[in-house]
Amino acid sequence: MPEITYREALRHAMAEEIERDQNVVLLGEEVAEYDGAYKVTEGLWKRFGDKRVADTPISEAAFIGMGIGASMLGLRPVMELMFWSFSTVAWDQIVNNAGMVRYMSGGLINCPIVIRGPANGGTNVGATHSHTPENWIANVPGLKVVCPATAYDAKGLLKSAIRDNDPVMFMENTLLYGEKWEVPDEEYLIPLGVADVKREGTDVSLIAHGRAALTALKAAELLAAEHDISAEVLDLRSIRPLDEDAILKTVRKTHRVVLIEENKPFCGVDAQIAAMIQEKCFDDLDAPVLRLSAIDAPAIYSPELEKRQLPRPIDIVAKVLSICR
Amino acid sequence: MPEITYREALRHAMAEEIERDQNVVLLGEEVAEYDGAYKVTEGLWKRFGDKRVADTPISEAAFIGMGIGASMLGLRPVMELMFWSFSTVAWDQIVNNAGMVRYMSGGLINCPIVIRGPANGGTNVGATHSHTPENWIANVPGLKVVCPATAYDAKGLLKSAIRDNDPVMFMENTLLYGEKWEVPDEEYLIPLGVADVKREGTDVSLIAHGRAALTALKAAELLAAEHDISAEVLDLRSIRPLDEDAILKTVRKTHRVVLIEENKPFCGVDAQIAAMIQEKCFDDLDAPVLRLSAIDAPAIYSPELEKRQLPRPIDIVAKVLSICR
Amino acid sequence: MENTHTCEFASAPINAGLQPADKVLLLREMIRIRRFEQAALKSYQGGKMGGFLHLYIGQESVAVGTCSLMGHDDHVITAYRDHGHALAVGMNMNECMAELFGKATGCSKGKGGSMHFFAPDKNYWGGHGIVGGQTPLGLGLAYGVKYKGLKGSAMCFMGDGAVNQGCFYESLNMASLWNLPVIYIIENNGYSMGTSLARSSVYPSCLAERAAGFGIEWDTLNGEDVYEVRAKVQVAMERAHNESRPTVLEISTYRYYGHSVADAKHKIYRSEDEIERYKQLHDPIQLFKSRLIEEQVLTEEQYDVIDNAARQEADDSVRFAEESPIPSEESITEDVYFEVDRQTLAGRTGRHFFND
Amino acid sequence: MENTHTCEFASAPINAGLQPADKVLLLREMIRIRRFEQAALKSYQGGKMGGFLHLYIGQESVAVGTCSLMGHDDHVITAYRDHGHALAVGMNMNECMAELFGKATGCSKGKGGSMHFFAPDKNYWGGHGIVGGQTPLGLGLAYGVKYKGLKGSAMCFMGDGAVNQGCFYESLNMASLWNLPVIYIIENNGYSMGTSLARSSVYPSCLAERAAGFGIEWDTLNGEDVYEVRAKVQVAMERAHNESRPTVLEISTYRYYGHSVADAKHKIYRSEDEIERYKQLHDPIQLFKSRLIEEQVLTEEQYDVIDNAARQEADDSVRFAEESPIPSEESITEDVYFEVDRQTLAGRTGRHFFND
Ligand SMILES: Cc1ncc(C[n+]2csc(CCOP(=O)(O)OP(=O)(O)O)c2C)c(N)n1
Ligand SMILES: Cc1ncc(C[n+]2csc(CCOP(=O)(O)OP(=O)(O)O)c2C)c(N)n1
Ligand SMILES: [Mg+2]
Ligand SMILES: [Mg+2]
Repeated sequence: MPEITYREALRHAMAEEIERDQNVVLLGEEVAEYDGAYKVTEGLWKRFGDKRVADTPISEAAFIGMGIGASMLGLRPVMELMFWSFSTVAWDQIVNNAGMVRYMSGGLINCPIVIRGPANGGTNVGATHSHTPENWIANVPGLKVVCPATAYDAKGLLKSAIRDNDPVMFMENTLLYGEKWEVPDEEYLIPLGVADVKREGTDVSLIAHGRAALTALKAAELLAAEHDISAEVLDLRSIRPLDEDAILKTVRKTHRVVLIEENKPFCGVDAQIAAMIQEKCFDDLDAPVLRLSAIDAPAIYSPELEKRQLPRPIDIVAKVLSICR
Repeated sequence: MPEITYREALRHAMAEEIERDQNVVLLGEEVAEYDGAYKVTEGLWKRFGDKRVADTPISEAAFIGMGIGASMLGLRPVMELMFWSFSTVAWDQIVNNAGMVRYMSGGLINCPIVIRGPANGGTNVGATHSHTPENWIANVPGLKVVCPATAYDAKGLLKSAIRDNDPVMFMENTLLYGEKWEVPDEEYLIPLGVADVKREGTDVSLIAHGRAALTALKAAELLAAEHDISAEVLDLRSIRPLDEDAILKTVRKTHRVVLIEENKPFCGVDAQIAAMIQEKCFDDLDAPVLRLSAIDAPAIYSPELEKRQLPRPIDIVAKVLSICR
Repeated sequence: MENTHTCEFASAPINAGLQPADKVLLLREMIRIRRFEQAALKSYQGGKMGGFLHLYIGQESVAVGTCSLMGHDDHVITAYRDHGHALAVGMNMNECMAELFGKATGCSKGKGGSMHFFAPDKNYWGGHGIVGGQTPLGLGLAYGVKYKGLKGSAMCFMGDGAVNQGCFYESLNMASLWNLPVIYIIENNGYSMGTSLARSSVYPSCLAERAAGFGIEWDTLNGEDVYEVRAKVQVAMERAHNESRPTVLEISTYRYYGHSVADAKHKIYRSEDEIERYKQLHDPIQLFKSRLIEEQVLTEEQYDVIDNAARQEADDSVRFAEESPIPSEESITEDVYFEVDRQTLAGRTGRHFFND
Repeated sequence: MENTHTCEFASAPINAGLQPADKVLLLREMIRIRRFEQAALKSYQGGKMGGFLHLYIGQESVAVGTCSLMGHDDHVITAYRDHGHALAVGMNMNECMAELFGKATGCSKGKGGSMHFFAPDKNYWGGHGIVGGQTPLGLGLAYGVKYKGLKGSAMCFMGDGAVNQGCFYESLNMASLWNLPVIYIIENNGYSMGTSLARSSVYPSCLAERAAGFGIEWDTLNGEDVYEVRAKVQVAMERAHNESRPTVLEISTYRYYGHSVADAKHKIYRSEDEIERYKQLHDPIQLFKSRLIEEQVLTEEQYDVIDNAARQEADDSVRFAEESPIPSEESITEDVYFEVDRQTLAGRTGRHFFND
């Protein structure tokens, strides 16, 4: 299978969906003539023209709201936030309009919109540019959240997100844009709500999403090589809907769990997962569910320290060793 | 002790702090000449004048940001959001400015601001007006969150919040404004970060915050009267800082826990508490930590159903019975 | 605000073409809104509904005048004071009243309440509770109409207080930059809750003039005259249809009741005299009634028949609402996700709700 | 944009009063900014720092001209392109360069980076990364100054792209309504990232004119001439000091480098010719240098001395930054909460951090 980057995978997903459905339109800052701040949309404006790919002013509240309004009329806007961090200035539109208009209209109105962009720390862009709001979003019934970790997942999930008839918040990672994975040439879809066992194991379950899933894979290698511990790595892929069955399955298999995420700990996604596991697998657990999150402070700029702030493979190993001995 | 309403308790706290510190100023929509949409600030404008109590236009982003800017210069603005739900249009100001400027300036700048207002469902004002964002806020290191359940707590906590040198998000409840509790005439403060055992018990711990703490008290009465179960009720009062010791103490006393909150379940505050309890009290628990949250949908308008959507005493009783028999 | 009455709005082409029956219909729609809301108020006071009730009484000519101009691809969106627009686009009283009562037969199945009426089949997109929040959505409706290659428009209504929400200006810039057929209609009733216009906003000659900073045409009009509303909004609508250009209109109007029914102070922040003056001299229904009698297309007797019918219809809608069932408990988690409601493959994959 | 050069800005009172040494100082400050940033660029390219680096080169006259007017109670706040303002208010190169290197000796202890320089002791409030986010904060500084009864102002800088963030208009309305001494200074360098002004905004004669819709005085000025900057900003500052009224100023200027150092396309979305033309004909340092030589307050030799000193200072700051320690691991959770850092009773009560 050919290897392509995460960035290309996203681009291919969008190109295919633009071709497939005339209601798909890409909107955002610098997505067209500039080819995207992170070059995710490179070439799409040239290829599909002004109507299908357009640059917006720096007016997130207006253009995200505009996309939502257009989606109510049946368009399928795929909106780029240059960073998900900038969702703070369109928060009302995302939560109250995309999240609630279907409910408040008794099901009369849908918002088949996708809002996508990077949501990650680790690139030394400071606290205001490093938000990972998947937990905030997933708190809102009415919204869906997806956090792909690989190029393969990114493509299959984005295509599903675009075809989904509910609003999907799609969170990417600038650190992964340039990474390569095998991605088939043929079309494929990955449904929302299906987690992926990225590595089988028997002694402990490492559950993660987004880039943390890759960190977990590295930790699993270290655990195997250095500690003879067989770790299973479950990548959630989508946060809401959530593949609870897959979580319960791996927990019931290994009886020990470490949850890893790059978000801040308080009320992070892993708080939800831990709460759920202890409730549903109370008698299956041989140890408490442990969590590893970013160090609980705003994202620090200093490059060396920001690396330290996010979960590293050795931090995961330490957590695992504390419950597997 | 005299009984006063939750509303009056808040008002007295503000009046006392305005008198005490010339840097305290109240700002918000309709807080001055109109006496407050919910009459919390009634009479304060008349008493203290334009300088200390002022009405703003409907510009939450600007006036919350203005308050933050002014707090950087040493003022202590107490800002009213008519509803905490409207924080969605000032989300950037709250999260990125109040939440991060101290950190990003390496500790050079403080934001001694209080943002207060009601954050609750249950009044049939629809999904967009019924947000309870304490979990979103508490996710942000740099912010503090307080959710008082009684008039006594409201007064003591608000005074501490105003004197605190960090940004404190103070979440009230319109359903409680008219309720009365005993409140001493003498000045008192309640520190942030200290939970309150609102009822002692031995069989099960009901942990809650805000109005849910009162629901838990009612449930505790039912449990005692009808099921001979002695429930301890712990009211968190402040979410961040969190009184973890008090939580661990009650859990180690009763070995059974039901967490109650009026927020939506996914990544709610109780997800965090449950995750924490199972980690730290793994061997103390005789049953899984159970959670009772609002029914997982946007707040419904229909008055009868909205009552059903929020946790009721009988729902708590049912949860308790499922782990205590 | 300047009030140019230089041209006689009744003879503007859009009004000159009206048949007597059409004119009476305009009056009838205004009366229906008023009677509907009076019935709602009575029910609210009788404890039949919860939450807020923002009455439109006094402003009826605006919704009726503007919505009477709508063609197949003209859309409407407004704020929480939304009953008038709902009836004006053709929603029926039963579904509206039932919504206020929180009943399953309500237009939003009892889920939205007073602030959240919707009828996409009538190009009516709500009913939005967050002040100013509808302004980017209105932009999106206009964008959608244009994207689809249709000759249409989006009328986005807002209050005089809503102009101080920033997303409105972001929307103005985008509407102008992208040539979108949106018409922002500021219903200036002089107050945002208890705050008079002068205490909330600074502006050159009027609020609408702020549009000039974004290269957008603007105008002001007197809302008490439904002919004027139609004549001037028609200009904006043609600009939208033919040039795909936005407009900002400011319509002066007045609400007789408080901000919401809970507004106990509305006779304190404004004088009773002021309210009386509006009722006596500027009531859009009375003015149009007189006008139609003058034009000899209406008699007092006909007026009474219409009025009685509207009262009856409103009373019937109250009965309908009362007799309607409340939504089922299971319905609380319906209408959250399309895919779940339809039980599509997507809706059946993964967990969507998280109680227990 | 119209450029009125009718009056000779050099002879405006604020400039006429300058001593030769003051004038040379203005030039020196501009040179220092440029040399600092050139050194920073080199270090960035050498992999010494992370994240973004937004260079101010080409715009130096704006920060230097404006900040040279600051008195005891005049404050400054800006966006992420903040190095120029930082040096102009008197921050030293060492603390600034060390911040870029993420070192503990940086002005923000390595926590803020390029976009987040602060020096409250010099009335400099940052350094803000969210476009437009500084505009309500600037309002708050002005409010604070006024609340305290001081004769001061807040200068809030922003880009030509930032004018399309809604909170700016909310701030304008409040500034006008409350008579706050804030001066919004749009540094119009013609582009927001890769988007030219014409592709992002519609406006009547200029962006600043949007202020008219809020009853606010506005003006445009040519940023290449530091005399003009000082003369026209002084007018706004006096308005702030004496009338407590806001102003919006639009200063035309140009950045020579890309939006940030990562902007590989900046010679595609604008022509090399355009960049060259600015460098040749509109460079604020070259223009002011010539001017001062013409005025006979500077010689080429003196210029070289100043320039060499600035280079040296910049090189020294690189060395300082290189030799400085990175912050300790424990420092990650410092500077989050005041009360915790000071270990007050409040800071010792309850749990504030939630790892493990
Ligand atoms: C963002 C936001 N802030 C505050 C409110 C509370 N609120 C509801 S209506 C209103 C007044 C709006 O006045 P105006 O825009 O003039 O409309 P009118 O009520 O006169 O129709 C306020 C402050 C809200 N719903 N949303
Ligand atoms: C709310 C928000 N949206 C987008 C960005 C990304 N961004 C950073 S700078 C910038 C361009 C700003 O241009 P302008 O205001 O003209 O300032 P200049 O860079 O020219 O100084 C953009 C889009 C951001 N930081 N914040
Ligand atoms: Mg109004
Ligand atoms: Mg610019």
